[in-house]
Amino acid sequence: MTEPSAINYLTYPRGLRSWLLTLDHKRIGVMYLASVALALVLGLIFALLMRTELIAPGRTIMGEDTYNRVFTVHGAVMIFLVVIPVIPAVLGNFCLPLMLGAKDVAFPRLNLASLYLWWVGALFFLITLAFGGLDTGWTFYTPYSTTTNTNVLAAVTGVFILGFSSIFTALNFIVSIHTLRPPGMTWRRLPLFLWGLYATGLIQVLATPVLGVTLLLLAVERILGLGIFDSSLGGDPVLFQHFFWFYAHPAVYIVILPGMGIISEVIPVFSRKPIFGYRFIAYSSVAIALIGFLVWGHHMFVAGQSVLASTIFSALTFAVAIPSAVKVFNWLATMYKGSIELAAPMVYALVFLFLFGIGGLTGLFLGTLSVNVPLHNTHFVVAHFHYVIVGGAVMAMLAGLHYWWPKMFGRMYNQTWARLSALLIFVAFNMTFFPLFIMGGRGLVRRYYDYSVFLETNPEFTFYNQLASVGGYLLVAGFVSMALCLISSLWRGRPAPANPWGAPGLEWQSSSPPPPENPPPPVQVGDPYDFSEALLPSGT
Amino acid sequence: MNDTENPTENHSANSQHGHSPFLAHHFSSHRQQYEAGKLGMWIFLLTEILLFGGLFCAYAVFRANRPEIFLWAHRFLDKPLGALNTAVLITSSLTMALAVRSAQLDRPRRSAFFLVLTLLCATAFLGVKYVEYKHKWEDGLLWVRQFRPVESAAVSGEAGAADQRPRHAGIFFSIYFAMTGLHAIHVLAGMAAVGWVLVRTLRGHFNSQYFGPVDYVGLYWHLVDLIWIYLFPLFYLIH
Amino acid sequence: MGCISTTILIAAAVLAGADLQRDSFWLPPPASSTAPVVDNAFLLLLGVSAFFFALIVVLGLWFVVRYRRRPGQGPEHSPSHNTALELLWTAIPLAIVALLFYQGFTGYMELRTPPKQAYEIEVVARKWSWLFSYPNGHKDENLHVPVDRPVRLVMRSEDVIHGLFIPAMRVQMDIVPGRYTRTWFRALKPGEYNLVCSQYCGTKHFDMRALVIVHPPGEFENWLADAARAAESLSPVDRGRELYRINGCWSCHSIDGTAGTGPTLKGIFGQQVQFQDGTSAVVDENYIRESILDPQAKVVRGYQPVMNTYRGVLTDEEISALIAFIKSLQ
Amino acid sequence: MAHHRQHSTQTTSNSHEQFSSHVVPASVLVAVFAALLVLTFLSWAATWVDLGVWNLWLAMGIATVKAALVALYFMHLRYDPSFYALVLAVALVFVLLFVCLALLDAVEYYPDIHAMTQG
Repeated sequence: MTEPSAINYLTYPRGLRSWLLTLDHKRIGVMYLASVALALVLGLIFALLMRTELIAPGRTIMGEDTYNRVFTVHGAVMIFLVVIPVIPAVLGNFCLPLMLGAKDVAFPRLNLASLYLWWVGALFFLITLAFGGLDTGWTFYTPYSTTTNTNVLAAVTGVFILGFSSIFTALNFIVSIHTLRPPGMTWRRLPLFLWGLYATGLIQVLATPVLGVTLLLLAVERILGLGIFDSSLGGDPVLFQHFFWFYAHPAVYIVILPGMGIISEVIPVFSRKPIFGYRFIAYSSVAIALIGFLVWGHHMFVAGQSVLASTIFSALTFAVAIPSAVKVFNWLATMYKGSIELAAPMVYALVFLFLFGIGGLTGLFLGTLSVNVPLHNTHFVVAHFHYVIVGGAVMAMLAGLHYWWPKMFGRMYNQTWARLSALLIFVAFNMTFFPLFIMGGRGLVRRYYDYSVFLETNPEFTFYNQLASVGGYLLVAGFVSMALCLISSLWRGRPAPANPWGAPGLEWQSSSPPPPENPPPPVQVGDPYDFSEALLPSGT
Repeated sequence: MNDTENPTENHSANSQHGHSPFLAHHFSSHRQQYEAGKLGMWIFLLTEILLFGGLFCAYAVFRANRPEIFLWAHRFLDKPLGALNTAVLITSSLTMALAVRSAQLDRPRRSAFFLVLTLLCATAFLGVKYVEYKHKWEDGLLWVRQFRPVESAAVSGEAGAADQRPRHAGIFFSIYFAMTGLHAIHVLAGMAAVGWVLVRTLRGHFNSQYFGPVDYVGLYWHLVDLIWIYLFPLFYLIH
Repeated sequence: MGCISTTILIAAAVLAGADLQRDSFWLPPPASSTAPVVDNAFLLLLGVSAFFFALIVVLGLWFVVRYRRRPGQGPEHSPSHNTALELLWTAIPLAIVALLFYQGFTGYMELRTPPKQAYEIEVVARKWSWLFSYPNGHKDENLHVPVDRPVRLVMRSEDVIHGLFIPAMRVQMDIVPGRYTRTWFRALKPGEYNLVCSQYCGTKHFDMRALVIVHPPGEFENWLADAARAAESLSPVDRGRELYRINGCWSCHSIDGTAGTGPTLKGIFGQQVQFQDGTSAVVDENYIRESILDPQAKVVRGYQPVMNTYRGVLTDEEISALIAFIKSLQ
Repeated sequence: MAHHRQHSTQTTSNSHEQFSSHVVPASVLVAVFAALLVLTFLSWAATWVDLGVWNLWLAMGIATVKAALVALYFMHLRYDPSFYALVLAVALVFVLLFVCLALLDAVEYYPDIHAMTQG
């Protein structure tokens, strides 16, 4: 096994300047990885503070105003800085042109601008933290957000800028997939990860502008008293919720669709079998993206939304559950009669399958009109969306990161260590969030600094919270272990061959790491799920 | 559909222009670059439509629930000035389209002339807007928190307008300022973009093979016009 | 597979029909007439979810073990798609979710449609307390209801969005400023239940709690009459103390000297206080009256201008009683 | 960024292709302009007659005809690949869905707001 080729995109050209001014999608992806990882650390710190406060009833380490800021910042950082950009901006940027057989994305400068805007947005979050904090919850509901004296303006500016960052990435991906496909790369041969990114891009360009205008109106409301969302001036706070969720529900699909795309890449490769029902998986991504726009009202069943609208939204919510369910069956059918290797990416894919299964199924509870009534705004909701976002999207991200890591950095990581980290994450995650389902069902309201009120009827809540807090510490330990495993591979890892997993995708045809300039596409692009050529890894 | 075409198919390569400095390395042809840019612009326009869509939604909700506010308040808007501005913006759209046409036909000087005309129309539009905003300011016809109409604001011949003023009438002006204000910001951004392609036109960057930026800015400019085409009847022509 | 899921559905339905008065693991003991509607749907969902989750886990793990990679042995041949199968596993979930939707819809209609002859109680929510007004004019900080009689709540908020949530009754509805929202329930058993705020509303969101006190048959009317009479016969100081309690002044202003969101009322009368703008004044009758009616006019240094006006909420006579009460706190 | 200047053979051969874009005749542009001005006047004139609710729909109808003219001719959609028109249509459909669903709900719950502003 040879050392990674001396001239690759990481080593050439040299110097900080060449990184900061790069137009190379691979470098932008790597810089996004580092940036999002830092934001994740910030979000996890706030998560740990929150879990520590809840380890006992009453005051533990902070006052109630501090707690309100902590859960708000945790939510805002995790949603806007971490999970929305993580898969498209990191793995999408790195992989899309390589998988497509293109030299770069369609607009490389716009791509770099997207990263810079992310940094500026993150800076505004830091400004928010330093000057006044934020205590509105990540949902910014009016009139609380227009009357609180925390720094809503800085936070809103940050989110507004991050919206541009998100739109730029999405616009780039959509245009690249449309116009940069080499001969033979037909829509039917597009890898499913790219289908996922395409569907995600559609949501990002359609939904993010509405978030933009919502935040603009909120900001102007605070500065000038525009009154559109302020009932004392003749406005309508429920209208704000319509505006907000028109973005924020599709945003869940921004998070999960590219994750489903990754799973659709990983499962075939480690089962050595073509994906089962390619067409269904591809088209259902787009279907989820579009129908996903019509279900936002299920966040408002008890918010003062009319019965008529709630009924329509509930029916549409159930409709969007179907394509997700069928995808799960298709993944299982891909494994059936395969030749399954439990490498770390596949372990994460299984973790995804189990956790996302729970996340998806509990979504049915919340989409059911009558059952939603006592579950809304409780820890049941908190548990549900963590199962979807962490158990779904973040686990898919980790599957993808472990899958493409050798390509990105030219090193193999320690498989045993990586698999044990995955196992720890799986166990700790369930320990943290499953008790929340039980407490939520029994009435524990979310965003509660202190649960003493419930202890009279539910003395077991203290134990559940302790379980969740210890689980939270273990979960962070799992993330740290996972990260150490990957990072240590950069120095100690075995050099990666071009195609360590024996995958048929185009991205595996270049050396690991790829050269600065992407290799030209092959004369004839083949089926991305064709395992007939016995592409077993040469050196493993 | 252009996307099913094969963009890199070999065309007869008779090199009379040599390699253009404006063909980015990752595109294989001017056509591919042009089409990528154009699709990118259209998707950007889509985001603009959704951005304004939020405000149209607010308009629809308040107009449906509080029609009396709109009936009462629209009389304070100046119909002739609104119509004049509509005409000015339509004219600017025409000159923009002609500028694109001239660029496509390798006539940079004429293209620059039309771009200058477009800028002049845009300035005129903002000038009229300024006059309108100034009147509103003086009459206290502002967004709801600052809504303090002065007595003389009652339209002549519509005596008693102040007495019949519906509750929260200022919400009309909130929406009016939000929508026309956001539109005016887009006019300003459009002027900057037109100015940018004007400079590049004068530097001789564009020709029949490479005129994408003029075309894209043109599309943006027409969208700004298109939104105004709806704003005019929605605010000025309420009956 | 179709027949398996049908079996599970039937089993879940049987389970759902079981005695729901018991304390179940997942939900608090039901205490209202509509609770079983919710709980049945919940248990049905639980059955369906458990089945599908088990299916995913069992198949996933079984395939991983059964088809694990063995040296020199590739994957077995199997089709890469099967339209009939894919349609089948689209149709089955579709049928199931259609059933779930219907179940949820009928239940929701029941939860949202109060019976015509319901007893009406007005609810006011504000940071961070509740006020319940009864038809005879009596106001209370707890929700007293008669057992076995539908009670309709007509709710409004004085500041931000709050949420009225009674877990045991399976009742939850947001209270949005600028409009009324409504909900209803019929309590089945006398006793005390938690009523909490479910929509995040700031500092004391977690502490915005009231009790639902369900009175045994016939006792509610007596309680109401007594409570109203008692309020009338109080001395000004006691009347002020009562108003202090039911209007939720206590959630920000203590009477024991500890500082809260607002200054304590203990010993404040006659004191010199510093304001945010640097001026100062002695707390007298006029200042207290102004602070209740126009709280933002003079804010004591070190506190945020977050109090709402009580103009239109408290009468002149009530404000005088409050002043008398504050005077007494020396 | 020296490597950015390098080109594969395939790229070099293709970059010299000529591509001809469709040019809209000036007469068409001027005719569309004239039509837009006439329609603007028409929509103003329509406010002189009382058509009840139809005034609004007439104004919207005229605006839509004007918008269509701008999109088809000034924005080239008539001559371009239909995919761009699809992008525009998708944008409009989603705005419409947003407006309609939010409106449907707001009109439904409005009586609860009305009851309070009156009371």
